[in-house]
Amino acid sequence: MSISVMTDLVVDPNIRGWVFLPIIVITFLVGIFRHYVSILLSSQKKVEIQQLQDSQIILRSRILRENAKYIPRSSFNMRRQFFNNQETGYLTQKREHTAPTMMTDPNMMTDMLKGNITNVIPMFIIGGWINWMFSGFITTKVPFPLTLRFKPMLQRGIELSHLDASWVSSASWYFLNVFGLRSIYALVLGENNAADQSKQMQDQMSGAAMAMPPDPKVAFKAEWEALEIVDHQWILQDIDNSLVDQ
Amino acid sequence: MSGSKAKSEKSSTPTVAYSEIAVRNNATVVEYCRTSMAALSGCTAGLLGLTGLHGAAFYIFTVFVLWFMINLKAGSQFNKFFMSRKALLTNGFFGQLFTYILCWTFLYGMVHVY
Amino acid sequence: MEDLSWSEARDLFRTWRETNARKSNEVLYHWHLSLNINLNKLGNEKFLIVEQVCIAAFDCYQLDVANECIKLLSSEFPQSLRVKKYKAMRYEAQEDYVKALEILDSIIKADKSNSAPKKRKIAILKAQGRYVEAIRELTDYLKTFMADAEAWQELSELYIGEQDFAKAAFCVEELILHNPHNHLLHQRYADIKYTQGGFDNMELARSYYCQALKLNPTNIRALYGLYLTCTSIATSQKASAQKKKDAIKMSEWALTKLKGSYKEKGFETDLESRMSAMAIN
Amino acid sequence: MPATLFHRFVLIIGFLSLFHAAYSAAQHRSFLRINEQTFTHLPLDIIFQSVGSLFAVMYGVMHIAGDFKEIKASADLENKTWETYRNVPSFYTFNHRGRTFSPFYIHSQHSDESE
Repeated sequence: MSISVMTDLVVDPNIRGWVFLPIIVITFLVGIFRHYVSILLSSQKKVEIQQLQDSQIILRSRILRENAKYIPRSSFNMRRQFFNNQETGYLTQKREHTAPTMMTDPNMMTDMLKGNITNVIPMFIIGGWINWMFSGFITTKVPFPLTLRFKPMLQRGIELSHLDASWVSSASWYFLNVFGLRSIYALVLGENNAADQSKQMQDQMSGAAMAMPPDPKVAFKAEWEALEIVDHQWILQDIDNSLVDQ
Repeated sequence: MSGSKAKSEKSSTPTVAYSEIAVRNNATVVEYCRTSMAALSGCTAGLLGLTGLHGAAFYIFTVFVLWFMINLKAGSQFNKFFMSRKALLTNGFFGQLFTYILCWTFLYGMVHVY
Repeated sequence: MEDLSWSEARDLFRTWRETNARKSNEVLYHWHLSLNINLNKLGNEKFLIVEQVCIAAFDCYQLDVANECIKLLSSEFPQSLRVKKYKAMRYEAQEDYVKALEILDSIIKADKSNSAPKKRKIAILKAQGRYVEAIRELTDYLKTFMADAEAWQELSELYIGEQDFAKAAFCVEELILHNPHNHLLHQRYADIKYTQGGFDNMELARSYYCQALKLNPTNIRALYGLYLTCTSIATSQKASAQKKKDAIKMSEWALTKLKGSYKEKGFETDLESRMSAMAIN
Repeated sequence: MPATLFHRFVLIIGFLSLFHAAYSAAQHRSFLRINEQTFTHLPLDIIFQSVGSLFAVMYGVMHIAGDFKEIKASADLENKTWETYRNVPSFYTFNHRGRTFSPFYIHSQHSDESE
């Protein structure tokens, strides 16, 4: 690397071929690879029937709240009674067992582990490897002026106090890529990619397994409250006149 | 939940109901165009060797061009597909800035630094 | 049926899948004609189309086609429970319900939260004509899968078959909650209420016919319904004089609309006499 | 209007042209550096080529991205009838009367009777 302190820095073109380009290619390919590994590792989430029921009831009660105005008052009251009745209502019932916490549920542990394996660990390993392999290079220059505050962010691994802040070191170039390529992945992988399709086929359509509330009691309480204060207004009250007027 | 967005739109305009699937489909299409536009215009900006404010101006220019192209694609029945033109322009203004900067830096580095 | 190229057929199949159209014969026709040969060009949709054809083959009792589809699916997804369901459905088509139930039970055992085999079991009860049991099973199913609009829909149909209109109306209310902008559901609800009869139900029916018309002004059935409910309210003894007057006004409005839409299509008919033949007293 | 071969062609040509412009620009820069001239701006042909190919690629992408769907909820419902709406594939039963039209079905029934 030949650094001559002129008005502009002249960087050896070999850095382009052997540092700058490899970093972006490696980051990109690792991202693609990680995507497919996470597909391979992702397990069919076993949904407890109780959890499923809870999520469905919350969904239904929310729909009831939102669209209550389309059904007659008596029908609405009937449904609210079912959900909120003091003794037998679904949302007010007593549950003896609590939701499985992080420590007691082995499934959650493995899921977390898998998430770590596919997301965090490769980033560190590849990051460390790149830091070791391509350390100390100036790779590029951002095409806009930056204040000195950005120096530690963009020039990780280079300690040159007189260097302009818009130069980027190899390690920082890697991190820029990690964050910047995210939307490119979405472009390459997210659009109707075959992997997702076949996954859908295999996941056996396990109903509408929505986002499970972590603790049904809290969610039920909130839902109960929200449903309790709904003021039912039937919007079809005056529909016949408005229709004829049209 | 994914449905909440469309629902809130429904409540604000009670007379017109929007199909959630179609709204989401259109949003994905626009997002796809936006990301590719940001990446490509970033590449072009780097290629042209734009620096500083010129690059920012080029970004704004391409955002407007994209908006114009979407208008062209939607054609005369614009309201059939989108709620408002203005929201389409303003919503994703800065969303893809990072992609743009990365591509800009990348091609600028490739072409002009070495 | 006209002959389509494979890409046109694929698009047609997609719309049929999305609209739930039961065009089994047509599906099989196009399958044999064009899609069968171009299977590998279909890309992502390949197996969705194979599934569609498989069901169509059951529907038309062409079990050799169905077997072919199942073979394709199970070679691609050997462990999939979803494919196993199709094997069960083959036995269903052969009316070998014992074997079908065996397979379905094994699927449920493997995955308790899987809704599809439970629905198939209910369909088997329906096929055997055991409607009361089917209703019982379906209500049981709905206790868990409360937000399943398809199941509510099916339950309402079953209740109507048993002439339990109040419960059918409840199911349709549930559907309206799920999909409040669908004019068909409002019309259906009004149909049920009209069939139930009685002054209050008539008024409800009228409101819902109005809503259906508001959502889709071309819904002729709702227009007919509106006319019938209004005349029935106008002749009812319970209605106040003001209500009767309103109802007569509305029925006239509906009638002119109806006549207008018939005229648009170029039909000239004696609508009033037909209407009076349809009305229930 | 769905994506056609033409759009893909435009996309690929645009990409190649963009790449070519980038390569030319890099060559231009190294040429200047060897001759120790200062860089003021790129040659006009490279500028036009790159901007033109950007628009070409975008034109291709716009069409390949997919079509817009009508967002009015009633749009797809207006032409639907209750018969298709009530049709639920999960609850199909197959022992309907239409089955007797299948040649295979009659055959199997005969064999049932002969047993």
